[in-house]
Amino acid sequence: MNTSVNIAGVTLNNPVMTASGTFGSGMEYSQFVDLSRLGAVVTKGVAIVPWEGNPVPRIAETASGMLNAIGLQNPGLDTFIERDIPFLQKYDTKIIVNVCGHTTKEYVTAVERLNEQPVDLLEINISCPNVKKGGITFGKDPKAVEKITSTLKEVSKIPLIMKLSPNCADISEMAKAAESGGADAISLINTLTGMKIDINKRTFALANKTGGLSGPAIKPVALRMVYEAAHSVNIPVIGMGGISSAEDAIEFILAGATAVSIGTANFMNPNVTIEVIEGIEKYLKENNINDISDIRGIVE
Amino acid sequence: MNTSVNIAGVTLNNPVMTASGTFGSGMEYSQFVDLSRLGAVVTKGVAIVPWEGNPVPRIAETASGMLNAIGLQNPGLDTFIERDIPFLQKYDTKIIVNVCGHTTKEYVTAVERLNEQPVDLLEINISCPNVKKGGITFGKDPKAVEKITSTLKEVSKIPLIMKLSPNCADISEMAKAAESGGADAISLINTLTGMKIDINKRTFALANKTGGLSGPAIKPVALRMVYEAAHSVNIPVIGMGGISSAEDAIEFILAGATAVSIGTANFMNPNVTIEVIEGIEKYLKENNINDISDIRGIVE
Amino acid sequence: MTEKYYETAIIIRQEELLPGINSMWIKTDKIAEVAKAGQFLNLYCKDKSRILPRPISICEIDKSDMAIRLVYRVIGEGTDEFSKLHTGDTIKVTGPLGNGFPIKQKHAIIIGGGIGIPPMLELAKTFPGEKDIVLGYSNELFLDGEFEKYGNVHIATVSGIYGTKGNVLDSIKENAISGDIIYACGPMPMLKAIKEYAESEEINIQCWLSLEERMACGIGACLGCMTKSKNKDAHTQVNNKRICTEGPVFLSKEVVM
Amino acid sequence: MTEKYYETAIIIRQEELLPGINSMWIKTDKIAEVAKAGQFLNLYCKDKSRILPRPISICEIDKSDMAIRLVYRVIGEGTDEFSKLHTGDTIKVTGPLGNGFPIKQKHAIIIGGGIGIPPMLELAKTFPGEKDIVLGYSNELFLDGEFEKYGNVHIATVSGIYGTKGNVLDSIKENAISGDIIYACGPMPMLKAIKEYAESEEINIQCWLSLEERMACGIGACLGCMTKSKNKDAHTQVNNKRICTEGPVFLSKEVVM
Ligand SMILES: Cc1cc2nc3c(=O)[nH]c(=O)nc-3n(C[C@H](O)[C@H](O)[C@H](O)COP(=O)(O)OP(=O)(O)OC[C@H]3O[C@@H](n4cnc5c(N)ncnc54)[C@H](O)[C@@H]3O)c2cc1C
Ligand SMILES: Cc1cc2nc3c(=O)[nH]c(=O)nc-3n(C[C@H](O)[C@H](O)[C@H](O)COP(=O)(O)OP(=O)(O)OC[C@H]3O[C@@H](n4cnc5c(N)ncnc54)[C@H](O)[C@@H]3O)c2cc1C
Ligand SMILES: Cc1cc2nc3c(=O)[nH]c(=O)nc-3n(C[C@H](O)[C@H](O)[C@H](O)COP(=O)(O)O)c2cc1C
Ligand SMILES: Cc1cc2nc3c(=O)[nH]c(=O)nc-3n(C[C@H](O)[C@H](O)[C@H](O)COP(=O)(O)O)c2cc1C
Ligand code: FES
Ligand code: FES
Repeated sequence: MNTSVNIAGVTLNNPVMTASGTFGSGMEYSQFVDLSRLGAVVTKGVAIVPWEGNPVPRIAETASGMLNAIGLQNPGLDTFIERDIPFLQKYDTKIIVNVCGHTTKEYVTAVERLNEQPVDLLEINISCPNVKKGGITFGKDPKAVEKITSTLKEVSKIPLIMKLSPNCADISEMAKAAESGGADAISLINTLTGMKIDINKRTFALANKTGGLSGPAIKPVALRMVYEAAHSVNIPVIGMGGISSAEDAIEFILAGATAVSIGTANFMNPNVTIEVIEGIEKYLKENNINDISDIRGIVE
Repeated sequence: MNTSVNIAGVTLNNPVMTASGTFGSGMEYSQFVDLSRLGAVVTKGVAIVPWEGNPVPRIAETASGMLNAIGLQNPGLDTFIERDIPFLQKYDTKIIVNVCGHTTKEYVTAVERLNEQPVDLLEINISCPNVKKGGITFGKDPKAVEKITSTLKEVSKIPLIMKLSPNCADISEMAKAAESGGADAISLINTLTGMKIDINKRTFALANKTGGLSGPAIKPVALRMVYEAAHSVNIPVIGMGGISSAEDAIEFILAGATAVSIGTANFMNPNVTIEVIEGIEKYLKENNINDISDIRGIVE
Repeated sequence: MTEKYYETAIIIRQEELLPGINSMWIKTDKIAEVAKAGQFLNLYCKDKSRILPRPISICEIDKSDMAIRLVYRVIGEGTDEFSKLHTGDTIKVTGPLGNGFPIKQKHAIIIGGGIGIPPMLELAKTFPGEKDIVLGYSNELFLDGEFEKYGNVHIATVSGIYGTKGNVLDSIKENAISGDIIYACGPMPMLKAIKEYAESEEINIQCWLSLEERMACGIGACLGCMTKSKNKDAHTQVNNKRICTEGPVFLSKEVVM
Repeated sequence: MTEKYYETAIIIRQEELLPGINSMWIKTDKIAEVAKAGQFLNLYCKDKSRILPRPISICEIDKSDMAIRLVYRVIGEGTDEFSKLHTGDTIKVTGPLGNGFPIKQKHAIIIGGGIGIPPMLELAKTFPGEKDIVLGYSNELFLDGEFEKYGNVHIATVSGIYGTKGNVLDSIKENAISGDIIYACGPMPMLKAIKEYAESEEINIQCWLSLEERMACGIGACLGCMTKSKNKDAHTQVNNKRICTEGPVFLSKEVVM
C-alpha cells in the first residue's frame, strides 16, 4: 500500500501534515507525537524579525470551532533558523516553513534567507485575517495573489505553496491566480473571519475584535473550496479546515486534495495526526486501494 | 420595558423573527409556537410559479451545523396568496414575504403581485447558493446588488429588505450597494456554501453536490458580517446565522442588529423562538435596560 | 393534522435485541395518547454538535402507560448516544409525526425488512383483519417472536439460515401468501420490488409503503424530505411530497421511486 | 520540560464543596507521578461542540494512589459537563502542564483568592518551610479547614462574615503577617494588588503569581495565552511569555499586568 504523495517534487511519506500556527515548530507536540511519522511539519508563520502579535484574549471557543487572533506573533527568522530548523532536521519528516510579512519586500527577504536553509517547501501565508498590514491584504484579490506569487517565485529556490483565504467571493479565481503566478502548489483554507461578543461584559471576546474561525465548524466550507480549487488548477492542492479524523481527511482527498493539514484538532486531541494517518491506512486496506492517489479527486 | 423595534416604518412587537425557509409559512410551527408572540414571520421564498427544487438528499448534518440544498422549492405565488397569507393574517404578527426569482423580470412580477397583498415587508433573496440561475447570481457583486435593488424599489409599494450572501469578499460593500439602491433594510447572512462527502459511498452527501451551511457553526461569521454591515449603512440590519438562544440573539443586537431571525435552531428546538423572546426580556430586566434600542450596536 | 408535542420523555428501559439493535421504551407526557402505527418521533441528541433530530419509527404504543417503544439500529453518533441512555434518563422528543398506516378491514400482508421491521409491530398488533406477516433479515433475527401472536409469521433471510433463503418476495412466493392489501417498510430496493409486485397485473393490490429520507424539521416546514409523486401535490404544487408530513406512508401508486 | 501525558483518567469521586464549587478526584495513569503544586491539567469535554480543553489547576496529588484532585467552579458548559461525572466515569486529560511553584526554604505567605484557592492546597501541603496561609472569599468558605493542618490560616471575606472584612491584603495587614516569599493565585485585581504590595519598597519580597489566560493548546504551541513580560522572552523573542509553558507561575517582577 502506497500512501506517499508528491508535492512539487518533494515526496511525503503520507499526506498528513500539520496546519501552520497550531503545532508550533513541532517541539511541543513532539512530546505526544513521533514527528517522523508525519508527512510534513508546517511551522508557525515566521517573519524576518520578531512580531509581538495581538493583545490578549486571543482565543475564544465557538460551536464546534474556535476563534484565534494571535496576530502572527513569531520569534523572527534568526531564532527560527537557529533553533527550530535544526530541531526539525532530527526527524524523518519534511519541513515546510510558513512565511508571513507586512510588505512584498519582507516576504522577499524572508524567502531569500530561507533559500539557504534545509527546508523542503515554503508555504506563503497571504491570508491571515488577524493582522492589519500584510497577510490578507495580499490575498483578497486575484491580481494581488498572482503578483506576489510571481515576485516570490522569481527569488525562491524552494518550491512555493501559496496559502489562500476563504474570505473571498470565488476561490477558483484565487487558485488560478496563484497557479498563473507560478505557484507549485496551493493550500487552503485559512480561517474565516469571525467574531464573538461577551454579552455580560458587553465587549468583544477577543481583544482584536475579530478572529479567525477554525475547527470542525468550518469543514463543509473548506471541503467545498478545496473541491472547487482542485477542479480549477493543475497544481497540487493541500486541503485543510476542520479535519479532526481520518474520515474528514479522506473527504478532502476524495474531493481532490493531494495532502491535508490538521490544525485545530491538535488542540482537541494531541494524538490526532497519528490517528488520522492510521485511519487513512485502514480505509485504504479495507477498500483494497493500493495507492492513495487512486482515490484522489474521484468524487466529482 | 420596550422590546419593539421599527423597520422601515413597520413596528414589530419584538425583534425576533423566523428565518426564511426554516419555518414554512408558519402553519407547521403554529402547533408549537403562538405565532402572535413573534415579531414577524418570514415565509419560505416564493416565486411567481411553483418550483420543483433539487433532487434528494437535500439535507446533511455537519458539526454544529447543517447543509441544505432545497433549491427554493415553492408552491408559487397563486397558492401562497390564497393559502398562506390568509393563514398568517389570523395572527398578531408582521408578515414578511421572502421573494425569489430566476430573472429580474420574475422578481419584478412577484413584487408587483405582492404589492396588492396585506404583507408588511418583502425580503428579496438574492443570495441563495442552491439554484443555478437567479439567487446568488444577483448577489455576488455590488453593482448587481445595487441594480436589482433599485429596479425593485421602483415597482414596490412595500418596503424592501435585501437579503445578502456571505459568500463574498467584503460584506460592507454589498450592504452599501443595497443601501444606495434604495433598500429599506438589509438582512444577513444567508448560508455559506459548503459540501459533505460520504466516504463509504464515495459520493456527495447532497444530490446537488454543494449546499448552504447554517446553524451554530456559522454564528461567528454571521456576527462579524452583521457588525461590519451595521457599521457601513444607516438602514436597519436584520441579523441571522446560527442563533439558537437569547444570548446569541443579544450578541447580534449588541453588534448592531435591529432585529434577528432564527432559522436552523427551529429544527433543534421547535420552541426556540419563544425561548429567545423570553430570554431577551429577562436580560433587559436583569440589566435594567428599558428599551432594547439602548443596547443596539453598543459593542463597538 | 394530529396534535404534535415537544416533550421531555423518560427512559423506562433499554435493551439490546442483537448487537447494534436496541429496543427502548420511553414514557411520554401526551405523545403516546395520540400516536398510531406508522408514525415516528424526532429524537434530539444531547451532544450539541449534532443539531438535527433523529427520526425513529414507533414500534409499539402502550397507551395505558403513556409509553412508546422504539427499536433502532446503532449506526452513527446519534443512535450511539441514544443507546447509552439508562432507565430514568431523559430525552427530548417531538411527535407523533407523519401520517401512519391507514387501517382497512382486509386481509393484510405486512412486510418488514431489516430495520424496517420495528414499525410493523404496532401495525400487526392493532390491525383488525386477517394478516400474514413477512419479515426479511440479512442473517440474525430480532422481534420475530413478538410478531407471532398477531398473525402468521414468514421469515426470509439472505443467508438462508432461517426461513426462506432470499428476500421477502421470495418468501411470499414460496409460501403462496396472498391478501388484499400490502403494508411495507424496509430498504429502498425492497420497497421498489414490492411496489412493482403489488402493482403488477397479476397481483394488483393496494400497497402502502413507508419511506425514509434525510430530514431537518420533521414537521413539513423545511421541504427537505421529498419523494417524487405521480401527481401534483396539493401542498407543494409540484410533483413532490413531504415524506415527514404527507408520509412516511404512501400508496405505492402515488409515488415515483 | 517535564513529561506530559494524554490519558483517559477515571473519576474516583466527586462532591460539591459549595453550590457550584466541585471537588473531583481522578485516577491517572502517569500524570500524578510527575505532577507538582502549581501545575494544571487540560480536561477535554465529551460534548463535541466544545472543542477546546479546559485548564484546571491541580489542587492535591496523591502519588501513592496515582490520583489528582481538581477543585473547580461550575461556570459554563464545560465545567457543568465535568460536574456530572460520577465515580467510574472517564475523562480525557493532558498533564501535568505548566511550571508549578518553585519551592524555596523560607517563610512563605501563601495567598489564595476565590477559585484561586485550590492550587494553593498542594503547595501548602508540600512546602517545607514555615507558612502563613491567607484565603480570601467573597462570602462562603470552602477548603479552609483542609489548609489548617499545614499552617496558620487567615481568612478574609468581602462580606465580613468570616475573618477580616475585606480582601487578602487587609488580612495580611490586620494580622501583621510577614514572610520572605509570597505565592499567590486568584483574580487579576487581587494579583495586581499583591504584586504592588510585594514589590513596594517597605515590603520588597520575592513574589510568585499564578496567572490565567484563554488557552487553546495548553502546551506552548499556539501562542494564545500570553502575558506581557518585562524582558524579552527567550522563546518568543518579544516581551510576551506563554502562560501555559513559562507559567502559569511567574515571578511578579518579570510580568507586566
Ligand atoms: C421516518 C423515518 C423513520 C425511521 N425509523 C427508524 C427506526 O425505527 N429504526 C431505525 O433504526 N432507524 C430508523 N430511521 C433511520 C434513522 O433515522 C437513522 O438511522 C438515524 O437518524 C441515524 O442517526 P445517527 O446519528 O446514528 O447516524 P448518522 O449517520 O451519524 O446521522 C447523521 C445525520 O443523517 C441522518 N440520517 C442518517 N441515516 C438516516 C436515515 N436512514 N434516514 C434518515 N436520516 C438519516 C441523521 O438523522 C442525522 O441527521 C428512520 C428514518 C426515517 C426518516
Ligand atoms: C492555568 C489555569 C488554571 C485554572 N485552574 C482552575 C481551577 O483550578 N479551578 C477552576 O474552577 N477554574 C480554573 N481555571 C479556569 C477554568 O479554566 C475555566 O473556568 C473553565 O475553562 C471554564 O470552562 P467552561 O466551559 O465551564 O466555561 P465557558 O465560559 O463556557 O468556557 C468557554 C471557553 O472559555 C474558556 N474559559 C472560560 N473561562 C476561563 C478562564 N477563567 N480561564 C481560562 N479559560 C477560560 C474555556 O476553557 C472554554 O474554552 C483555570 C484556568 C487556567 C488558565
Ligand atoms: C491558533 C492558530 C494559529 C494560526 N496561525 C497561522 C499562521 O501562522 N499561518 C497560517 O498560514 N495559518 C495559521 N492558522 C490557520 C491554520 O493553519 C489553518 O489554515 C486553519 O486553522 C484551518 O484549519 P483547522 O480548522 O484544521 O485549524 C492558524 C490557526 C490557528 C487556530
Ligand atoms: C432548510 C433551509 C431553507 C432555506 N430557505 C431559504 C429561502 O427560501 N430563502 C432565503 O432567503 N433563505 C433561506 N434559507 C436561509 C435562512 O433563511 C438563513 O439565512 C440561514 O439559514 C442562516 O440562519 P440560521 O443559521 O439561523 O439557519 C434557508 C435555510 C435553511 C436551513
Ligand atoms: S423534514 Fe422538513 S419538510 Fe420534511
Ligand atoms: S495555550 Fe497554546 S501557547 Fe499557551
